[in-house]
Amino acid sequence: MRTGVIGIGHGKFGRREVTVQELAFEPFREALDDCGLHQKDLDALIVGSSPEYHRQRSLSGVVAEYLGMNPKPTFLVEAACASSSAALATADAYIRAGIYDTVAVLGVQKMLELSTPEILALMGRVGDVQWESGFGTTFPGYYAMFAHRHMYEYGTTREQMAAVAVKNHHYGAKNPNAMFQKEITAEKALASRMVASPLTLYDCCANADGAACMIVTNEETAKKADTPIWMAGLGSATAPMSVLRREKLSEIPSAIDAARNAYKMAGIEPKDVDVADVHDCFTIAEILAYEDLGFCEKGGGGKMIEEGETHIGGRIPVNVDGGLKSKGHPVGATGVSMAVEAVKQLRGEAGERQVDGAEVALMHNVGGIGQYCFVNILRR
Amino acid sequence: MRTGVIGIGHGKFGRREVTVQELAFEPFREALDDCGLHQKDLDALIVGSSPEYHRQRSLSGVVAEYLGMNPKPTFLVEAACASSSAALATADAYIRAGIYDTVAVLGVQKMLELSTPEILALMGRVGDVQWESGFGTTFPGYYAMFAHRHMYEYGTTREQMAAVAVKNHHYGAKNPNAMFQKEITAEKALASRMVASPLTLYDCCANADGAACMIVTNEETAKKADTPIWMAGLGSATAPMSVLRREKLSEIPSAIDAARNAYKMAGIEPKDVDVADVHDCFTIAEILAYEDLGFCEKGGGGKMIEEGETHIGGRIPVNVDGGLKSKGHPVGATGVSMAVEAVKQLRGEAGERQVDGAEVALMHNVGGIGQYCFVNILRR
Amino acid sequence: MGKLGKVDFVPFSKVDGIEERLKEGKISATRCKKCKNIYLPPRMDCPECLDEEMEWVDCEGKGTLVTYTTIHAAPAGFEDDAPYTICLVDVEGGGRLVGWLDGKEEDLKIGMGVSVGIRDLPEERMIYFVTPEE
Amino acid sequence: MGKLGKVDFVPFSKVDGIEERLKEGKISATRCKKCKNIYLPPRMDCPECLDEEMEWVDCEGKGTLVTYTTIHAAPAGFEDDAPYTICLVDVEGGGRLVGWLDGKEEDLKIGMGVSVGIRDLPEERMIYFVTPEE
Ligand SMILES: [Zn+2]
Ligand SMILES: [Zn+2]
Repeated sequence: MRTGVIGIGHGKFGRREVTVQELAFEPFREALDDCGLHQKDLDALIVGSSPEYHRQRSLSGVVAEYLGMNPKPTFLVEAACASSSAALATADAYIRAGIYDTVAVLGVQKMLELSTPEILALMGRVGDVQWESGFGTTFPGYYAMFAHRHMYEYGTTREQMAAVAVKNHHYGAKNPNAMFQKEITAEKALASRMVASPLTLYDCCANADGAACMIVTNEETAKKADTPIWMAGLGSATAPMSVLRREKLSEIPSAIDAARNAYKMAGIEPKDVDVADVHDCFTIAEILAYEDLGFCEKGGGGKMIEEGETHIGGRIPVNVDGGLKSKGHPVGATGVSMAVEAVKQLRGEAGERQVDGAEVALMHNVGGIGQYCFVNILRR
Repeated sequence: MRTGVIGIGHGKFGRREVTVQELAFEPFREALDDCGLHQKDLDALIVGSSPEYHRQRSLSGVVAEYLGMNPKPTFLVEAACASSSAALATADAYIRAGIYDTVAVLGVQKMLELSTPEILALMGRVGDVQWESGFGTTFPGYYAMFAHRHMYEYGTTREQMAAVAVKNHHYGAKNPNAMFQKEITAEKALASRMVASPLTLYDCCANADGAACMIVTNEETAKKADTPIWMAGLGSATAPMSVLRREKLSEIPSAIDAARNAYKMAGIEPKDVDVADVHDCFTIAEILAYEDLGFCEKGGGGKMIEEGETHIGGRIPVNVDGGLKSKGHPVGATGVSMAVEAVKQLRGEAGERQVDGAEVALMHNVGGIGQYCFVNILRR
Repeated sequence: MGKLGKVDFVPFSKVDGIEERLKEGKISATRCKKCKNIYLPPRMDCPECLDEEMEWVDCEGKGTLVTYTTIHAAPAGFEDDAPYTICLVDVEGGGRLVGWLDGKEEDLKIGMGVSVGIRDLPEERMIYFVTPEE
Repeated sequence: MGKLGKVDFVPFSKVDGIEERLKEGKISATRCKKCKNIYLPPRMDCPECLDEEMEWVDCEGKGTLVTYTTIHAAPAGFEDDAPYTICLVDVEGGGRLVGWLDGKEEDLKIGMGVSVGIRDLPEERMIYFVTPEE
């Protein structure tokens, strides 16, 4: 019993002057249109989001109402930046268990309705609040520490990191849903202001409002669709939240474990992946992802971007939708956004960003600083 | 393929001077002890909680680390006050899909680490923040409006509501995990200060810190346990979050729908229920529950409590663990707390609160003001 | 957002046209141009036909009291207002709104006719007020 | 909680004994009496044996620099401190801690020996400080 994706929708990421439920409506409508279904054809709505950013409490109830989903069941799934990948995996479980036939999975996040002081206060609580946050750790700060460690162990350079930003903005310029649709140069990236050494502004993704939606269904129903896309491998794992309890800081251990599980379930190896979306919340994160996913050997990530292996035409094109780096990172929407892009690639509908003949797509969605990772493999 | 409960743990509810992860550890340890398992025997941890109350962001990652669950998968499920019932239903789905064999479901909430202004601000955002909260609506205020409507339609009285409080404190006095272990009188309840008319202080449950845990597993593994308890019926549904969009205000429509689904799946009728835990966040809520669950006819809830039908020895004993009213209501912990009590009843381990020969137990867990309801039926 | 209510939690919404209408004293709903469904509270996306072609319609400000409560334990921002009485009103012409009572709780009877008006609050905010009819 | 760090997010914890030890200048871990595992950061529940019999042990304050970063974009409460350098240190005797650098980022080399001390901050708070060794 396989789960299939039959409908996709993706809103514009960026600063959006709408409520969170209005934001959700856009890709939901698009996804229903895409598969010709109506709310009555859906058995449940599963929302992936990080509730801390919303003034509206208990989001999925409000969103279900606004989308016209009552009295169908709903709940919210949260795993920080990987919330909607967790929601997608959960929808797959409900469908494979035969509890629901067809489920709407919605990733949504309204980040820019909080005031700057509210956002700064939230940012201050990104790590382990008992033992780390009191020292002024930040989200970029954690990845900066991973970067320093990776530079120390493998000689990775700031120029290699900048090359990730340049690549992702290059493709993002072709993605109308991206927050930043413009190319950047390595010079500009390297010269941008320091955020947390060695990471500068252009090494970091931006907060954004955004939503993406996906209609998933059981094998029987999916087979009736024109081009069903199959959820072939789903892997997930955790690592200690606290960097004080992680053995290695030059990798995301949960990504290694999640990838192993996903490859095993899909019955493939890293080399079989035709196109991938990886969690480039910071440029170093994409380099870690190459290694953690087995796209190259340990320490080879810097060289892999340098040699163009992850550009279109390279060995494994990565983040050719622009990545978090140019799309923006609306925390809870990111996982489904990755999956929507993967479906477009597998359907051959990715336009200028299309990887010819893509049959197998991989999404790598890291929650927080690696306390969660979800790796999902889709195939045509 | 049925899912079975093999291990249970329940911490002390109330004001607890510990962190949220320390709070979680207590029932987790107890549940593992209860079934003789170790973390390595578990495939995943699913946490039910309402994140707004915690300073620690992305709770399930931190809790997974503290419980020694890395690298096993984890995520958080949220449906307001029904979060951990949603988590339990989700664990059932993962197990029935064959994705996981054995899962720890943890309901946990640390409510009392916020300052009073922080809690008051949170309380102000309990409804639809766009159209209702700006008018100063509160959680008791919503149920107060349901109460006034129920009084108008069916002649329900404040004395009948007080009788719910008296009953639940009577049984709560025998529950060592309850926040308030003492009896109250109807006179005292009726004379307590007004919170939102017609509800007084004793009509309302109290915020509490608390955690409860449950180990659930597949049929094959559960059969090896001494007294496996089976998840026989799981129903869930939604209703508009906004009271401005609900047709009737003298019922919780999501509860009616969720109960129908749960009875159907379990193949039973309301009269087959031997013992029930219902969501008495306010006394009127228990009266609504009797009707919504079909324990009595529409409008008959007031009479049902008055005539002692829901006391031990009555037709369907309800909240003989003390209910939210005397246990306290640690939002995310409440659903699993109900389930743990149900398992104790079905195992015959409920001590002074035991309903003789209980074979079928029902839990009714409402999220928020009814935007969600989960009804789960367990049997021996 | 629309300056409606004493405290503002939602800085942006597609329903931002309501602010201007409130200033003109109008109690406004939206109507889907396609399916003609009326929405009060107003919304700009129709959940029936999934369309976003909406138009404003005004209500008379007459209605029926659905239920009410007097809040004694107030949330943040309302400490100085308590006790205040919240009324839910089914408005003639469709939809429901929440307003504050102008009068005494004792005079309320569920099902009675009420009229709804708009009053100014400090800081340019506005609120619906509900007055029992004779 | 234990007054450790510049900002306090956790008012209660079973590890409250750490406050007193910090005042005495001690860098403290906990050890499970049963399995002898050492925990730094300290904790009072052992995830290995699920036991809660823990005892305090003190560390020498010597360690190795694991990694570091200098924070320029500071979160709430740290605006006046930026830029400040955060160091992760593997402490001799087990465990790891986060501390602020006393010195220049340029002088840091991952893998170098460091010593860790405790300094007072305003409002009776305390913080670990990390000094590179010769
Ligand atoms: Zn319409
Ligand atoms: Zn131990």
